Amino acid sequence: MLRLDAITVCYGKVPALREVSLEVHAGELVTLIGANGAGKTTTLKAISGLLSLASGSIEFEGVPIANTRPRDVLARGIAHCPEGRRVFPELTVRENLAMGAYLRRDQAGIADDLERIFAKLPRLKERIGQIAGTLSGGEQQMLAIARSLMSRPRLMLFDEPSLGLAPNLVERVFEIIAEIRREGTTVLMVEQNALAALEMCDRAYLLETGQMVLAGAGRDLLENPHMRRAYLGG
Amino acid sequence: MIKHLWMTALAALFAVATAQAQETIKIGVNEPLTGAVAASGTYVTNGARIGAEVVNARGGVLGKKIELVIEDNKSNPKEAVDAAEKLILRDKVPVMIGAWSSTFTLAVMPKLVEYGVPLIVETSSSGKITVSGNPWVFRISPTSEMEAVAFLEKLDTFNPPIKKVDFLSVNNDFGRGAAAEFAKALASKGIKIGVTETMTPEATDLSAQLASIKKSDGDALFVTTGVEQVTLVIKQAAEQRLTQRIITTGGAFPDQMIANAGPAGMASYHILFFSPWSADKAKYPDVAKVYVDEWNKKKWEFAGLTEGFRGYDAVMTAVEAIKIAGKAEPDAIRQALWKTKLHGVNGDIAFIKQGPEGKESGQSVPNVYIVMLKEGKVTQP
Amino acid sequence: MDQILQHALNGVVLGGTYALLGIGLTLIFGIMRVVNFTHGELYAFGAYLAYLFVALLHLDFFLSIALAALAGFALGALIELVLLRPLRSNDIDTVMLVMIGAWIALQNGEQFVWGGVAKLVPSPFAQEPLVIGPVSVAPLRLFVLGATLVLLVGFYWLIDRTRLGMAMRATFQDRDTAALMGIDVRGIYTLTFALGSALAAIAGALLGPIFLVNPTMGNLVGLKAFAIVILGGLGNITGATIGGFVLALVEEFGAGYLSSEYRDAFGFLVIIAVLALRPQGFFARKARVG
Amino acid sequence: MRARFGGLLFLALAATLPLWLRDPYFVAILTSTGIFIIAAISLNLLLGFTGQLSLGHAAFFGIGAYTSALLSLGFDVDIGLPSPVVVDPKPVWIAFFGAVVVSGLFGWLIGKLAFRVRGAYFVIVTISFAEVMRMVALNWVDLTEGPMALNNIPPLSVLWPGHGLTALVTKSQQYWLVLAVGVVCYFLVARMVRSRLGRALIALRENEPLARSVGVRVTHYLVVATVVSAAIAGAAGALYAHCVRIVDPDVFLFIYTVTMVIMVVTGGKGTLAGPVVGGLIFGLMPQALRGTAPPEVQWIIYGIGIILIVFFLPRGIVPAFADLARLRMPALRKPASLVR
Repeated sequence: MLRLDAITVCYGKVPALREVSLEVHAGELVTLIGANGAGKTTTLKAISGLLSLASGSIEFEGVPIANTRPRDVLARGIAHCPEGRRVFPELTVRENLAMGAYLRRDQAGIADDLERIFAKLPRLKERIGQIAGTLSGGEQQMLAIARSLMSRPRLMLFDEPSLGLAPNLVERVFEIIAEIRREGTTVLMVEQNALAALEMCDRAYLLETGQMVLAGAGRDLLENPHMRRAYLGG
Repeated sequence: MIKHLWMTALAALFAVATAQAQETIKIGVNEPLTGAVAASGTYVTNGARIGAEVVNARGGVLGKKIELVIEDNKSNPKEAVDAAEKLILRDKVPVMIGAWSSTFTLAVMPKLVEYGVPLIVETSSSGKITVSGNPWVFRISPTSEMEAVAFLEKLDTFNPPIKKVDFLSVNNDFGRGAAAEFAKALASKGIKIGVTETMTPEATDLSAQLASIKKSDGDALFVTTGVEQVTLVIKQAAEQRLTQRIITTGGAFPDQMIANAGPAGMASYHILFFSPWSADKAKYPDVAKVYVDEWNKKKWEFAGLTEGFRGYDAVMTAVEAIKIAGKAEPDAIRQALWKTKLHGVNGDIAFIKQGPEGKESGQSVPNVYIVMLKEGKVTQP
Repeated sequence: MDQILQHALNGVVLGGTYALLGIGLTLIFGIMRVVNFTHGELYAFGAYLAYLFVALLHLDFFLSIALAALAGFALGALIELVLLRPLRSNDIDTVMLVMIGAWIALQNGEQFVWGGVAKLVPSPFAQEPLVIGPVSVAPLRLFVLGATLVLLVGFYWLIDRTRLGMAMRATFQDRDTAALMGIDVRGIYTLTFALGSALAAIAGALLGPIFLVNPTMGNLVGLKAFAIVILGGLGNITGATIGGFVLALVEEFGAGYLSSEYRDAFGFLVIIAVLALRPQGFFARKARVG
Repeated sequence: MRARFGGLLFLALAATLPLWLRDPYFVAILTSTGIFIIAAISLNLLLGFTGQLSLGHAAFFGIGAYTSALLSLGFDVDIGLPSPVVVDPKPVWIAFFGAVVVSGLFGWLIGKLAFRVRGAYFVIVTISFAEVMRMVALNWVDLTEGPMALNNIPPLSVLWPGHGLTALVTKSQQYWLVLAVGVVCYFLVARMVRSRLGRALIALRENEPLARSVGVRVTHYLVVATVVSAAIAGAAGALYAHCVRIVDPDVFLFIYTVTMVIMVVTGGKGTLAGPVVGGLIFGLMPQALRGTAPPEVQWIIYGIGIILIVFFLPRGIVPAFADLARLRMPALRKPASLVR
């Protein structure tokens, strides 16, 4: 479905990613793990068009999408739920959700999706008129996820969805992501919480200082000695 | 690399300054052609252009044609100094005309002494210009004091008579000077002085000043500023139902009000140094006619005539002095200016001595006209 | 008392147009982070177009104002596309310098086309002032006040209630995330600049007939628009609206009761005071659009 | 090494210029350009090395001009004290240094006030400050003569062996004076930039939070830089007062600040040579354009010139040429001394 072939991304003259390749098949839940600054977020930004490539190619369903604008990537069916609960703090919950469906014109479909999301996340419905910046951290993360879903993506990119959340909320977020995947949306997730991510994913990739060092099924990586030593606390 | 740029800059400058053969007599013109007071400076420059054309059509002076070297002082005193230095050092003009505003003229004056070149001052009204002991300055425009004194003779044209006056002035030499001199002159005739308000030259909304003036029980308001603000004052005074008669000083005339008249019954009075509506009533109508005809031939704005004559008269004065001097050299022209007497558009031009002895400046005593503007019509009462 | 009412009325009429100018600038400032030195020139541009349409082409007065606004929109879009879009990745000073260059070129372009002589835009309204109790006001000024109020309400509606307004607010708050939502951020920039320019042009077209039109008319107005933006807080539209009225009233009463000479200084003194006491502006909860 | 040689050659050329270039007009415009180059050097200290864009720099220039003019002319002003403040005319050099000190004090004041805000707010505070100064100069007529301007300001003088105290009135004398002050300011800024203070300033420009976290006293350093910058601008203003010999409120005009900013940014902000190169170009360009086109067209060319330089050399002329030189001459990979 998604295929990154030896992509290199630079900030100024400094390469942040060097020849990274990665693949996500339809229906999979793939995670990308690595330490702070390893290039995980950069990878997602390159996919969604926020960053341009120095070299390499990205294909989505056989169509090259590297170096296109974010709105075109989104229009093809890739939604990117950014790191750090980036809701629009001064818009209401309703407006935030509407922003998620910005490219869609089918009012009826939007209304249906809104109902389904509210069924899943009733808290958001209660706070529909509230300014997003006044929501709690967990609620903001739910809103950010819900907002991404509003574009009806076929592939969802999650960037550190558990970052800064209380443990019970982390669990809830992962549940929701698993549910999204069960309902047929392919997921590529970046996580620092390697243990949880590896447990829930089909396949995983490990990034270190801008380079792909390991790839394999989640279970296999859990057993990998380097992985255990460096990321799973022995 | 730096050297390279340096040389390029030098080359550019030399290219511009290709010296011309000495077959013409140059007169420097230092006027604001861009910036805040560009409009008036352009009028005066146009008047000077006509003057040069008229002189050249009559065969020039000393057998040579006149050439105006026109420099823009960008409505800024520092640029006025730069322009003067350029005219003196680069173009080697033996006499200059300028520099419109008193501030620009005052800025240029030390340079006259430094290089020894006479300046014919065509517009500036500050008293300081001719009393500071600068023997290179010859002014054909009136000081505010002269204008005020001349105005006193026209007092009976106002009916009912003026009993108490208020002032609204632009807060520079021109405005403040006029307010002070008119107050002094009018007080000497027993007329009472009410409020004095000022405004910055760039101010457009004068409602606050007018509201304060409205409180006064004066029967005439003297307004001294450029033509644009004069127009604004008259329009806004009508809006606020000011009861005072408006009298403007300094030669500004709101020509835009002719096509776009104010409310019915409203009249304003304007002290002018030349009235193109009644050129036949000028002191030397034949002189005025030549100037007006040439101006109209060029299809320039009629309104510009009220200021353009300054440039015309200044060029004529310079030419007359060159003729008397018999040569186009600065000091000879300076000495000749003291002997110069001619009929100008405004009236007689001849210089009297002002300022400290031994270093006197020249000052001509110009004529003053009053016109009335009412419902888009101009009359000379 | 009469005086107070008269000053207040004058201040409110002027304040409306200040608000239009301030909103346009704060929008550009807030969304694009561009210190826009051409704002005052767009104001002069609008005024000159009003003169062109009304006095030279004898078009309908109201139509002329609308056309001036449209032309301002187009010129703004052009400036954005030609000058700002290619410089998107440069720092604020570099972009600012380009805007200064554009400002100088535009202002002198106006003088080149129109000459330095001020123009008067004729208005279809009666010259006789309306007298309402103790105060008097020209019908033209009342029209200007009405028009600015309608524009202000319309603008609030645009920002608050429309999809486009929402996209603009979203872009202001988080550019990257807005892009991820499918917003054409570059398009929003062009539109923002064009819209802000249109507001400046319409302010010029409305004030042109009240005052006079000349090439340097934009200078002081441009500086005042900055003052209003700071007073209201960066990117804060409500702040800019209130700031516009506050500045006009401060000037009007300051000139009326303290010193008319310092009229134009009051605004700047207020800014220094505001920034000394409350660096984020009077009305800013947080910098925001909307 | 080579750049240093270029610098020396430039200096030698500049110092001997009135001797071999017998064109007093050109010397005159170089003098007035030189004054603005000094002001641009001072602005560069703030804009280039701390990244703070002061758009009110003409205020310090104007304060310097007025202070020096007023001290050398003397004044008598009533400020509501029991007796009016009377200052007798002071020798010109005392007036000159007085101007430097007073401008520096204002720099301290503005630094303290304005560095509570950054970025766009700082820009506006500085613009407002200059406008207020202009209004004060315009309206405090008792002190400043308002729009009537202070004139007949005495020229600066030097103690010339054998001649006693000599007033510097000729074009060449003024040129050398400006050049001398300019060179002193240039090396002062160069020394500052290479000192501990300079490194702190650059750290600050590059990454303020980081600089803060490693203990750089941010506000303190910014204020010091502003004081020095304002003092140099004040010196330029004082030179202006004694060379042009008239000071009016227009010295506070925004266009003067703009001129300085243009000189710095087009030349290359944050480089020592930048303001000099940018200053020469944009100081001489208006003079070179004189007479080539109608005045407003000259301005249009000037405006478009700024835009083109920014478009094609966004970092400024000096860095662009330095890159070029390094590309051509691999031996010069190390930053050239004049440029860094």
